[in-house]
Amino acid sequence: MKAAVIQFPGSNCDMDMMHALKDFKVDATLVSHNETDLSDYDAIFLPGGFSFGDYLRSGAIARFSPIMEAVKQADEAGKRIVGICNGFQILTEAGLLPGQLMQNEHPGFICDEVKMEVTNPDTKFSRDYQTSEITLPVAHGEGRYYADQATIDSLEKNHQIVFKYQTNVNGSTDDIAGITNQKGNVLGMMPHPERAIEAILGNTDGRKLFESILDN
Amino acid sequence: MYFGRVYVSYKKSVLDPQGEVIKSGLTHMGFEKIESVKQGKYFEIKFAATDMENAKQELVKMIEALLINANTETYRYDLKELGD
Amino acid sequence: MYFGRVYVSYKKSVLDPQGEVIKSGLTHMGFEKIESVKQGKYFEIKFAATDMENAKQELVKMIEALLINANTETYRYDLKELGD
Amino acid sequence: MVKVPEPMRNEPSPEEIKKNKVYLDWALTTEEYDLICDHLHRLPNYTETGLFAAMWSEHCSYKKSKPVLRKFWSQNERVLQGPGEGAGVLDIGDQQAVVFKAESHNHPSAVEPYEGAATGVGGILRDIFSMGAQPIAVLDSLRFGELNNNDTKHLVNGIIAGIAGYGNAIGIPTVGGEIGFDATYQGNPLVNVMAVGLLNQADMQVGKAEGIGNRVLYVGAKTGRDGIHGATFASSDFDSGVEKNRSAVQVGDPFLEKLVMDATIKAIREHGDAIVGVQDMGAAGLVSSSAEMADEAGTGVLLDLDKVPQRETNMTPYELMLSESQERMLLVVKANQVAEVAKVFEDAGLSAVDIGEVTDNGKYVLSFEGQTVADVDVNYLTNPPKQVMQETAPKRLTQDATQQYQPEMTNASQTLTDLLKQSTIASKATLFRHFDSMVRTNTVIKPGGDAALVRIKGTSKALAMTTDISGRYTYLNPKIGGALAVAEAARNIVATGATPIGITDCLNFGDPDDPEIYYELDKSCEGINDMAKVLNTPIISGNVSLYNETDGQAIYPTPMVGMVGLLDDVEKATTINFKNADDLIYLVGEVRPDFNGTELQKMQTGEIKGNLNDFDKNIEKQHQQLVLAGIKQQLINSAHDVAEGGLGVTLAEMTFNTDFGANVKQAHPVSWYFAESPSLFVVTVKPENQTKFEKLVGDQARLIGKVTTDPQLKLVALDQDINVNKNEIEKGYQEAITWQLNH
Ligand SMILES: Nc1ncnc2c1ncn2[C@@H]1O[C@H](COP(=O)(O)OP(=O)(O)O)[C@@H](O)[C@H]1O
Ligand SMILES: [Mg+2]
Repeated sequence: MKAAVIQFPGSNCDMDMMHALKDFKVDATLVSHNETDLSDYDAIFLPGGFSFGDYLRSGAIARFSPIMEAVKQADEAGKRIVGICNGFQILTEAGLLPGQLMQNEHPGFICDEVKMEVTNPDTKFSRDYQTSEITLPVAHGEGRYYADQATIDSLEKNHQIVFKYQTNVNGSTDDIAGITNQKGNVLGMMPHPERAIEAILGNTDGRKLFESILDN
Repeated sequence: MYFGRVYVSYKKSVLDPQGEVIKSGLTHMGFEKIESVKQGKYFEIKFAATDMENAKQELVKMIEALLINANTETYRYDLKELGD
Repeated sequence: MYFGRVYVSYKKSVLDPQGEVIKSGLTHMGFEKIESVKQGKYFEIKFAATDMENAKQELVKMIEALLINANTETYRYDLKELGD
Repeated sequence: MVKVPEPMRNEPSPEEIKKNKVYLDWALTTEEYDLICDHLHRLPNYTETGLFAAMWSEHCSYKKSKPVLRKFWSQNERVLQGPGEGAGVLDIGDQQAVVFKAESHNHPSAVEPYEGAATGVGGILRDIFSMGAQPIAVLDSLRFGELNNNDTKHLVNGIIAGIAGYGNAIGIPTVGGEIGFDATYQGNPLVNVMAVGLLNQADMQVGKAEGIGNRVLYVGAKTGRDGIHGATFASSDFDSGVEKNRSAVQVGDPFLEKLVMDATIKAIREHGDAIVGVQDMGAAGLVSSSAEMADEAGTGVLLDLDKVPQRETNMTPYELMLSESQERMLLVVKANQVAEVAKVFEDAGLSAVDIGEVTDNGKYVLSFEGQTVADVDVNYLTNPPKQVMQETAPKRLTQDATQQYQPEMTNASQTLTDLLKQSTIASKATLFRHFDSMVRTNTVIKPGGDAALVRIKGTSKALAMTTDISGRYTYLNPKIGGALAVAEAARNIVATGATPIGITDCLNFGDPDDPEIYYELDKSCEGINDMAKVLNTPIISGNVSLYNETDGQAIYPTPMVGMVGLLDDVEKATTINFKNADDLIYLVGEVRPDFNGTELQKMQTGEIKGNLNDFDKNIEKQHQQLVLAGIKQQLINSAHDVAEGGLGVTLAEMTFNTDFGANVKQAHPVSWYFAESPSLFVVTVKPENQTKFEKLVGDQARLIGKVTTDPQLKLVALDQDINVNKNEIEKGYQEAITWQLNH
């Protein structure tokens, strides 16, 4: 599998994502936000960080980067697209995923390990999870998932909610931590699976996510 | 040159945690008669346009394209022409 | 009930990194005639007061005590009485 | 008669400066001003007077602290760069080096907590990457007044948010630090930030303006009127309520700094041959960075101020030179390679502007709108006259150390429960939870351990790092207290399994012109130095923050020690928590009745009093080496040093975040569980390793108890036992800070 990790100005988990993908022997390349072509890649990763400083709203300015047209085309082609943290924020701002990530219910950045539930173990991103309870790191100040009730209902109905917090650390609607689009090829999640793949760092619950993606 | 002032606030149904924090801060400080506090964003934009009508259109475009997220936010603005 | 709207912006010589980034964002999007963008804060406060004069005093007190950072920010406000 | 450039029209003339003593407002003394006039054989103009005021400030020149700093030991086999540069550099093998330094942002944070702390992080990171190193971690050492005060709460919230706001956004993990509370810091909070970087030795840069004709490149943010005279501002006492200090606050932009950081490191890695010198613009921005680089190389420099990127209109040379706008760097680049270096920055959307050149005449010359607005000797500008400082021992130091505080022990279980809720001891997790401690995916031991541990990708190695302050001890005895700060830092490093390799420091003191304060400064540094030599941890960088006084009242003499350690095999790292039931608990070293300056004395009497018992530095070192050996041989599976709150608190903390309790027995009075004696560790050992471990340690460690499945902490003593439910005390420990912040 050939993967692209998009680098926006202010991305800061780009190298962490590269490190994780390499750990899974993925042929991964850093791609600048100024590029316009992603046709060479099978999967696209939008990493965490503070693109454009997260000024205005997180993800708001990044979504106008030249690369985002190519990301849309990748979506139309049904390629797997994964947005982690800031990547999730960009995907919602760009309309590739419904809803919006807003300031945490108790304002302030939180960095912690949080218990969550794999609510849909049948997606391209979660199918290798054997247990439904996992723990993943979170690190964000604007992670409160918000959407209107109709959207939430349709997410539920279509089984688009992949992860839910067991302890709702940021006040997300319906405890939502990660969702897919309706087609199931785009994933956005606030927790950081790329921080949870090595025993030496104390958590390996992110591994199954990468294994699911690789498992064709 | 035109000068636009844009006021962005959350839609009514959207939780504004910062507003809540400020309200409780003010209440703690002894301002007890507060019913509600909402925090929004405020922008001042100076830009060139051919005339007032054009300036208005440009400003609204900027607002709707970037400054707000229509899912959760609404806006007002005022606009005036600046002397040279 | 009184309704105050408070507009807070950076003092002139204080760096506004957000405004700079928004400006360059808008410019990249094709809005090329922008001279400057400043981002500030906007508050809507509903509160009770005995009369307009008292409301004004209270609002200014709230602003100066909590809403602004006097080191870096200035403000304007408008205030009106709400019908019941 | 030359025409005065428009922006300078209202500046006082040289004569007016002399007559009205304008320089006094900038903290330049009349004697210093007169010396400058003599040296120049004329009166300095407004710009020049400003340059001298800034460069001769304590903050830039260390003129008052230098006699003390000069005594620091800073050489051993690892040192590649000692004090005098952006940061110190130590060899860690494999052609790699660790780079670190600490910096204080006390005064700016007192005035403007969020931005003060944020720009403190930004500033220390620039020191690290100006050396060519990739920053890998930030630590913060904070001191506040008592937490029951509303101003303190405001400062705590603002400062924590500021550190988080900058560090999280730029993507360097904040992995450790410490936070303490004492009334002495009420008007003068301390914000000391340490940053650590990793360097390929081939990329090492220094701040030197060498090579006549080479160009001076300005990179990063535009210059505005931020923090004009921040440097001299940081060197004068606070009068509470003086509003005019307020204009000196700068706003940070971590987004821009990330771009500057990445581009600077890239330029150094890819065009190292073209880059002669790199320096960040910190205190007294443009003048300090350019003059210091020229002085370092023995050259002169000519700057064309019209080329300096400006954020505001009508800025004067004075403002341009002294502005402390953040996120700016100065590079000296070979004349024929400017374009290739500039391109790296341009590709990142930044501008790199050629603003001047290196000259051979040793002069510092500024041109502005076609005129020369300053012309002084570089060497004179950067080297203020030597100062002779007076020192006298404060009276309180003459007390006899054998007079130790006698604690009250009516209910020792309650005492332990209460101690764990003291703001200085209680868990700071609700505060450091705001810091991204994991970004870059290297953090093996996160905040909450004795020291943080950050692995180095591509090797089996890891770096341990910690900051420690022993303000109460240095107050009671500067020399012993200084040594204790180093010893404690080293114990924290050792508890993770790493070997201490070097030190940075921040010296936070009052007004150095007070002979008693100078004495405290001198003696604390002596203590730091003595201990550093014994531990083979050279002092390779640091920072001085003087005038920490409010209304004439100085803070405790408070040196902060930042230490880095090296662990060869990251798999062998240890942490503080108990690992298995039935593991054997050993105490390395012996408890003494040391009660002066303890958390117990503070809690029971509300104050700190008496003198300190001395300690044997060689025994300290032996104990550390024993623990290291035990960890290396994998005999020790958890380790924790004994610090604030004594053995009782140490044992309690080892049960936290586990399901275990402990049974411990000591043949001493119960109060000794709260003595803060030096050179102690608690370690645990699996029963099957008992013989091996005891052979290793001989009589330097004693079996004192056992880890239990029962979540109960039982500490037996001669006169009274402590018996508490560990879940209950843990709850108090975890929740105390949140509770105090909200009440
Ligand atoms: N207390 C100290 N101990 C050791 N070195 C120090 C101390 N204070 C300052 N230094 C060294 O003096 C030099 C100048 O420090 P500083 O002015 O803080 O640097 P910068 O202006 O780059 O922030 C640095 O190399 C620093 O490491
Ligand atoms: Mg420096």
